[in-house]
Amino acid sequence: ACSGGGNDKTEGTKKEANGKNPAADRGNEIVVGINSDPQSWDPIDTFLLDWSTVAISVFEGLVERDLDLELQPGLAESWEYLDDSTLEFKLRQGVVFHNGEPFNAEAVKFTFDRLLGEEGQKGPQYSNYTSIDSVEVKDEYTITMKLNSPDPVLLTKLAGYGAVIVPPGYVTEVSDEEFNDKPVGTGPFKMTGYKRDQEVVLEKNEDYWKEGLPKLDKVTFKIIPEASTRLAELQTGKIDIMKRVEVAQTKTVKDTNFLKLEEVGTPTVFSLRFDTANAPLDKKEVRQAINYAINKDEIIEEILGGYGIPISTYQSELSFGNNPDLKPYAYDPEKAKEMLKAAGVAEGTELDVFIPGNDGNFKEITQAVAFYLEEVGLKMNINSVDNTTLISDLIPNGKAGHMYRQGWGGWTLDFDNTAYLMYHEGEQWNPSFKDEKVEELLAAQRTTVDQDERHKIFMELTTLLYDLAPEVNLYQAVDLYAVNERLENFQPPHEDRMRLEEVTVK
Amino acid sequence: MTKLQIEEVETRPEKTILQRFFRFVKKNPAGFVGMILVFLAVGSALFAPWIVSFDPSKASLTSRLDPPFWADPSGESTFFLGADQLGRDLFSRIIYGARISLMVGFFGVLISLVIGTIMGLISGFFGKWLDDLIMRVADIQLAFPFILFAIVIMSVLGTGVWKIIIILGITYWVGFARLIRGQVISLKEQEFVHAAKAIGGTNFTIIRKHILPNVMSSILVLGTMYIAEFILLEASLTFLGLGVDPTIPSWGGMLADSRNYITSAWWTSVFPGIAIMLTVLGFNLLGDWLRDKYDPNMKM
Amino acid sequence: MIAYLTRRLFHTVLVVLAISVIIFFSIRLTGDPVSVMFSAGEPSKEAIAEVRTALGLDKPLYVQYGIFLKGIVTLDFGESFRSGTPVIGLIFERLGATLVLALGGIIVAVLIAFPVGIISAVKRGTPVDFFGRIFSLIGISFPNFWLGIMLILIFAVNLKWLPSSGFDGLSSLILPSITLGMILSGILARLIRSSMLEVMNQQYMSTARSKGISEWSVIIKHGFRNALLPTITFLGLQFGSLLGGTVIVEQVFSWPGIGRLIIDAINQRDYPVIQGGVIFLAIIMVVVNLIVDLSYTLIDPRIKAGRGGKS
Amino acid sequence: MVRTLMEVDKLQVGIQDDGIKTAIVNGISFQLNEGETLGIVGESGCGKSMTALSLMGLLPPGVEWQSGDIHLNDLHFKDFSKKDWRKVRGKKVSMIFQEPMSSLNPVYTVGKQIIEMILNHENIDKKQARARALEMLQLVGIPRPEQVLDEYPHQLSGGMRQRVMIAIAMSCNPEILIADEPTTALDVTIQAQILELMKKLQQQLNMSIVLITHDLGVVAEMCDRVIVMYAGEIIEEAKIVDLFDQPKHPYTKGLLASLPDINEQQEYLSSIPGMVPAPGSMPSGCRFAPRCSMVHERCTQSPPLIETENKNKVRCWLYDEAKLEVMTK
Amino acid sequence: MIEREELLRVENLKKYFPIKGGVFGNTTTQHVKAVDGITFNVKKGETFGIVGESGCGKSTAGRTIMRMMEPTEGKIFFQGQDITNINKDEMRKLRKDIQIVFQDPYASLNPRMRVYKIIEEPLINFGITDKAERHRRVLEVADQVGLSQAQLKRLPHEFSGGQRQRIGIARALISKPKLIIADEPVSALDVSIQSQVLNLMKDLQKEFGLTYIFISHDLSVIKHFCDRIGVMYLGKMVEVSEKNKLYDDPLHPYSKALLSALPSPHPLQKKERIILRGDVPSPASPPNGCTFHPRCFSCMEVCKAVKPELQLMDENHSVSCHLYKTAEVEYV
Ligand SMILES: Nc1ncnc2c1ncn2[C@@H]1O[C@H](COP(=O)(O)OP(=O)(O)OP(=O)(O)O)[C@@H](O)[C@H]1O
Ligand SMILES: Nc1ncnc2c1ncn2[C@@H]1O[C@H](COP(=O)(O)OP(=O)(O)OP(=O)(O)O)[C@@H](O)[C@H]1O
Ligand SMILES: [Mg+2]
Ligand SMILES: [Mg+2]
Ligand code: NI
Repeated sequence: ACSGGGNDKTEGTKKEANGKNPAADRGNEIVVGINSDPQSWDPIDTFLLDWSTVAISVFEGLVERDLDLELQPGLAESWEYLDDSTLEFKLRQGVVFHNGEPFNAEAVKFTFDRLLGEEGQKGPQYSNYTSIDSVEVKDEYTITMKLNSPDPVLLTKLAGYGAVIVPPGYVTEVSDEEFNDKPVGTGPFKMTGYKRDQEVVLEKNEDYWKEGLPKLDKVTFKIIPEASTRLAELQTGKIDIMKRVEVAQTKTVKDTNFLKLEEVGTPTVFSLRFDTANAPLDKKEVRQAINYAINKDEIIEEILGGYGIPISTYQSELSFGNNPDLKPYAYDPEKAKEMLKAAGVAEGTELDVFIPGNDGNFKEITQAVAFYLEEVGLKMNINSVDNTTLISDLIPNGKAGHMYRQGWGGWTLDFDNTAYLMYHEGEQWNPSFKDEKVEELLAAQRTTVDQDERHKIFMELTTLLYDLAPEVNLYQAVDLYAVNERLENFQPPHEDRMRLEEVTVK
Repeated sequence: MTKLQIEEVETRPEKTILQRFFRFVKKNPAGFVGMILVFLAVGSALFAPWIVSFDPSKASLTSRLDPPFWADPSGESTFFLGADQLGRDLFSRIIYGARISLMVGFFGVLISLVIGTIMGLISGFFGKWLDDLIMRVADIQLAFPFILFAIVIMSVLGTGVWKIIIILGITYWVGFARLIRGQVISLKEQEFVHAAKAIGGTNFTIIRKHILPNVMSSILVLGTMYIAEFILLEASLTFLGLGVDPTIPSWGGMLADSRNYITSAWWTSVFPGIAIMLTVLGFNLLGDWLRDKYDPNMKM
Repeated sequence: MIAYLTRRLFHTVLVVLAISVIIFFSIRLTGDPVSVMFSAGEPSKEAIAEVRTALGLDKPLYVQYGIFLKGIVTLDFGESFRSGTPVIGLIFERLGATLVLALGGIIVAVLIAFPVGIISAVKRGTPVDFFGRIFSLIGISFPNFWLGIMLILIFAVNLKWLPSSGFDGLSSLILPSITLGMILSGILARLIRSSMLEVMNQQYMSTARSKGISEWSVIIKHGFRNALLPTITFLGLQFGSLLGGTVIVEQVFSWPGIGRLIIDAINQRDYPVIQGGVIFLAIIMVVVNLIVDLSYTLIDPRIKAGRGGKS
Repeated sequence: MVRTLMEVDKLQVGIQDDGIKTAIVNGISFQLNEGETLGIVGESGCGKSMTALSLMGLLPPGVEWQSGDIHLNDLHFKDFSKKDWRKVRGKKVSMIFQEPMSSLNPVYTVGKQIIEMILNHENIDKKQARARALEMLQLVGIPRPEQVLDEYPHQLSGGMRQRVMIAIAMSCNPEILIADEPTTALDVTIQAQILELMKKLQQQLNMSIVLITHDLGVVAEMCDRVIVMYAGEIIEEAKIVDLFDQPKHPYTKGLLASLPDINEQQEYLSSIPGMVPAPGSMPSGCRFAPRCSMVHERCTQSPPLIETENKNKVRCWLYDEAKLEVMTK
Repeated sequence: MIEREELLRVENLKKYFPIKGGVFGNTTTQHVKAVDGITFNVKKGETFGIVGESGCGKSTAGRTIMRMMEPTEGKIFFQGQDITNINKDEMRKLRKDIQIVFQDPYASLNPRMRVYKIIEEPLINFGITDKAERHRRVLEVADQVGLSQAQLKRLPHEFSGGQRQRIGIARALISKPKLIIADEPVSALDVSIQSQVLNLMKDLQKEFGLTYIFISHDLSVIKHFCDRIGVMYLGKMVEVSEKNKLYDDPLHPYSKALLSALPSPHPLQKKERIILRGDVPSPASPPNGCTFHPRCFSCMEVCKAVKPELQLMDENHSVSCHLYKTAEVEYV
């Protein structure tokens, strides 16, 4: 597994000796506490990580990513490029949907027709798959996928949310609406109950194609938005796994004898991005100076309790295109001061920062950043605003001040996703950054499927971006899960997709 | 027969200020407690720099979440009430926090009071379609979700303490308007208002000289209670992520931001909680006392 | 009566219409639902445009508003952008939970406030009054989220008496009801106290005493009965706004109420749900107001014109 | 020989503030005989209502019974517990209040309020109580009593309400009826009706009435004996005819003189200058002295209640035997 | 008797209040006929008394005359000028000449205004901007009504009822009005205080030649104070007469009952009472015919159906009753 990176500030935690495990007699079923309800289970409607937490147990795609993010055959046993724009898949045989419908080439074709058709266009998934022109049935268990342009990350995308296979008979029979609430897939668990904003009940799929799996009889996901409440539920044994443990809560988890803390690095990275249209941030030197001024290690160490990983560019170490040779800007306030002075930035220059008000952790981080910047003579005004307004209005329209928080995962685990969206001129989340060379490299990596070639381009691109410093890259997020000791074989997922088929209870 | 001047004697001797004060305390212990609490809060806000020696925004990540010195077994902590999640002195933040909290309370109430009073006076005094109109606007205001209203205003005007004050002020005028409207409706039928008309007073003079002074006490009462409510609302807004700039110490912000530390570093939320509680309690008790004082039924 | 109802109905229509306009345009000022949908995706400008078309957001505003208006009349607010479910269904799903919580809160408030308010008034100026009032004020002295979390820590985590969240069974209702009820009870107790004080000064109280009936009988039968009227008005109005949801309590206790539905919708800029929810609530508020007004005049045998200015 | 029904003995009622006692009713004593109507007159604020309320044990909060006693037959009100009071109220002593508009509870029907009283004191069931209530309404001359029984107070006129109050007060055959300004709020013609009714009922049921008023006309009409109160004290007590024919106290004289006389044309009315002193600031000595036209040295001391002819009493030095000496000096 | 100049004339004055009917008080189904067609005149320097039971419309009449309420019908002439329809601002200025003293000395003074301000206010309203001038006149009028300078600094609640009524009178007097409508100015006062206030008003009348409309329900006070008297019953004038005539020989049965209901001033002077039956009917649904007929002791058949008109019996005495209907009476 990949590294988490946390370490304990309070080593040698004392656990309550007499704490009895309150969940001990729940039997062969578990309860998971998650923080939000995606509202719709239809894969083409969603882009929420929380969807995948549950839906990974219900749906499967042709290709899947295992817990270590390696691409694996899923419902397709194998695939090959017939040419640059044709891909052929051999499908797994003997798989049935939860409702008894057989899985076959028709189902795959139906799935993609739906995704790329009228219904799919209403949702956000459609745009990820526009490089697919059509899907054709070759025989019952073979399909070919025609592409209208080469797509180097297509296979990764096929492991994405929108490309999971849905049962054609069921979907046509029940309306689209009902499918939202009562999804049917081929996964290890079938959904037998869903109360919106309360709970989702999954039961073992007896006919699952992986031998002997799943091990659990039943999994219930409870939706508990408030972290404190989630922790309370965990402490009282009402849930076995708690998603999204806050750093502040880790001590309590570690102090409770029947709980263990699991940490895992995620693809999501957090940055304070610069709006380069605003002076003095139009100067590369100023941006670099700010990078030097901030002690990212201390932030990770102190505020995140060590649960964060330093990054050098706007991507995680999990991402294809990450450049391990680049080291994060060092903490050097003296140098920062000099550079600012050289760039003619006056002492006490004010910078507006926009952050979402509902992210408690980041609020603390921003305050620390403000503190560091003050040391080099910059004054930061922190505006905490409604998150939705920030991402859907302020950032796209360049109204987010000098700097704003952005977290980004790059769901394809390929730097293309991040880099293109963030640095290509005119993209939604790139209000002002523009660099000819960057544009060139971005275009170049999209025209080839040769991964080595692309890797080279990315190395060049990252070096360039590192120097241009369009943001302060703060850290790669580490997800924290708290788990009841009675669970075995639970491995925290890198990207929220909680795989539960191997999990057993003591 | 001799005319005799008989003196009217005061059987009750004149009281000194101190005696009067003790009498007040004895008769209104709740009001007195309220006053003390409000004085404390207002005092902290006004004299914060003289009360504390620490800089409330001085962060020091190494002393992050240090417990209060008297509760620190290792004896390293130097903080009176401990340090917060950025290693800032909790005590000085609480003292300075009184500023934002009271500012939100005071100015928020001022805005809603002014709007509400004007609306209530117009609505109650002139009645008819104006009344209908204003009361319908009030209905609209009430039916419109507060949070949504806050988000709309903030996305149009931006964020900050003053925006919060404006939002609270605009939302809560309805309370004042309704209260005052009701009172004006009954005041308007009072003989002295008729009298004011009979001696040739215009509507404006009647409202200004005769109506307004007589609703002032209720306004004051509701005002003190709203101050308390606004202090809490600022906390709730922060909880929902719509609060003030996190570097500025505010009780609501401290409480909302420290809620995850309740079990691991209790002082971060307990002390701001107590500060809010005492102040809110103080304003409420003060309001209650004013209400009793001004309630005409309580007069002997 | 008929004329009155027609007038009220007319006002209701006006209020709903005004709210529909405000809500419609103001949410469109605060960001864009499609960008939010793509917040973790690959939002090319074309893709966004396509989704916008699919959702009908490319139509001219007045057309969109017309559709919304028609929806109000037919009680069909369209489908949620996010879940694709009809909005009205989403609302009705929550109605039960919201009603239960509102009722629970009111019951707790009544249980606390009635005795405290009455005793405070009867024992005005005594230590009983003092502590009674402080007790009733405690509920409104804490931010509600803090109160909720504290209750969870005490009663769920430490004492393990009650569940900390969820919506199943009576036991899960207790803590959120207490949180809500504590807040309400502060205001309610104060209201009862002052209306009781007012009533206690009335001549008919002396009349009742002069009959030689017991003091408590005088206080409850004659005093409280009269003090109840403003109390009921208040509770009615409060019930109306409780239905609007108490977002924070719902969030802390994972309660599937309407408040959370709307706040989630607001966060996602799910226009149909926001619009539908707010209009639905507005209608409920107005209807509850109407019922309160009606019941007030019915409960009070003195049918006085021009009454009810006080709320 | 007339039987004395009730005796008030040096009753002092007042307020206490910061340990300082202030008397509102200052040591008054009088007797009430069987079947008689005793009037209490005096200016507003002189303590008439407080006296009446003490007889019922209904002093308002803050006002306390400071000393003295009241005897009713062999009962001593002074050491009554709450429970003892409840047995007396309504059964032995009943009261009608000044304000007919607000004396009845607006949320209960008239019938319910009468029945409540009856059930409380008599050992009968609801049906009988209702019949009794109906009887009472007939007795006080309410038209269509069956309906009125189920009506709410606000549906009745002031005169009818006052009759209902009388019906309530009389429903348990009390020995004493205290009427605190029963007609002040009513019109002349209605007042005449109510006074007539009270007289009739008194004869039928043989009760004693304590009638409190500031209207000397009403007193002349109704009473056998009158007590004149001034600033918490009794200043004169007299048979009715004596009071009107030979008022003794300067205050009583002034009071009678300031009434406009319907039979005579006067240019100006005579009036008593000044006003009643407040309970907190009583003049030392005679309390009327500051307003009195006959004031002299002696008045700096409090005059005692001096008995004159016909067992009448007056509190004025002018009627003291020793007076002449002082004046001649 | 000297023939005096007419100051005020009221013709067929009506004031109806809509009743908020229905359960919820908002549908106008009926009207309270508070004042239902009254006619009388007031001469300069005299005191015209209006007497009647509570709710018969006395105050409403008084207030309608000075247009504090708009009349429903009828005409009001003041000094020969028709003031029924002059606009609000002109009327406001005219109030300088017509003033009112209210019944309730407790409610008619703003509890939060100092006495000086209360008395001064009319001057400000009527446009006297010179502060010194105002000061002089306030002191002058305060002296006239017997308020000391020190008392002017106090608030109304620090005064007794009689003193408050003086404040009210001072306020009415300061604009030097020609007509003062005194709406039960002594009803709330004790007998001994009542005589103080009545004497004061009489003094002022002599000094300034004031004209009063004196409203009261107390017949002995009215008799003492007034020159001519109108008896009102349920919104109508049932009898208008010179004082002595009315008291010596009341014509209308209601006037008779009213006079007999007066408690006798002496215990031995028991007199024959006319006890009326029943209660005052509601002015919202007055009985048909003569409105007094249900309570009348000499009710005739005609009274139940036909409304009597006010007819002149002799000079200075008119009555509205079928008992006196003769062929030769002329209608007013
Ligand atoms: N609750 C009270 N507390 C203190 N003082 C009171 C209280 N009630 C009345 N008083 C005072 O007691 C005195 C006597 O009042 P009381 O009501 O007996 O007068 P009254 O003679 O009945 O007058 P009225 O004719 O106005 O009814 C008054 O001066 C009054 O101010
Ligand atoms: N503003 C009003 N709206 C409705 N009805 C009114 C209004 N003012 C007075 N009335 C009604 O008009 C009638 C006459 O009232 P008015 O006050 O003139 O009587 P009054 O003779 O002055 O009685 P009182 O002696 O009690 O002062 C009453 O029935 C009253 O209820
Ligand atoms: Mg009294
Ligand atoms: Mg009147
Ligand atoms: Ni790994």
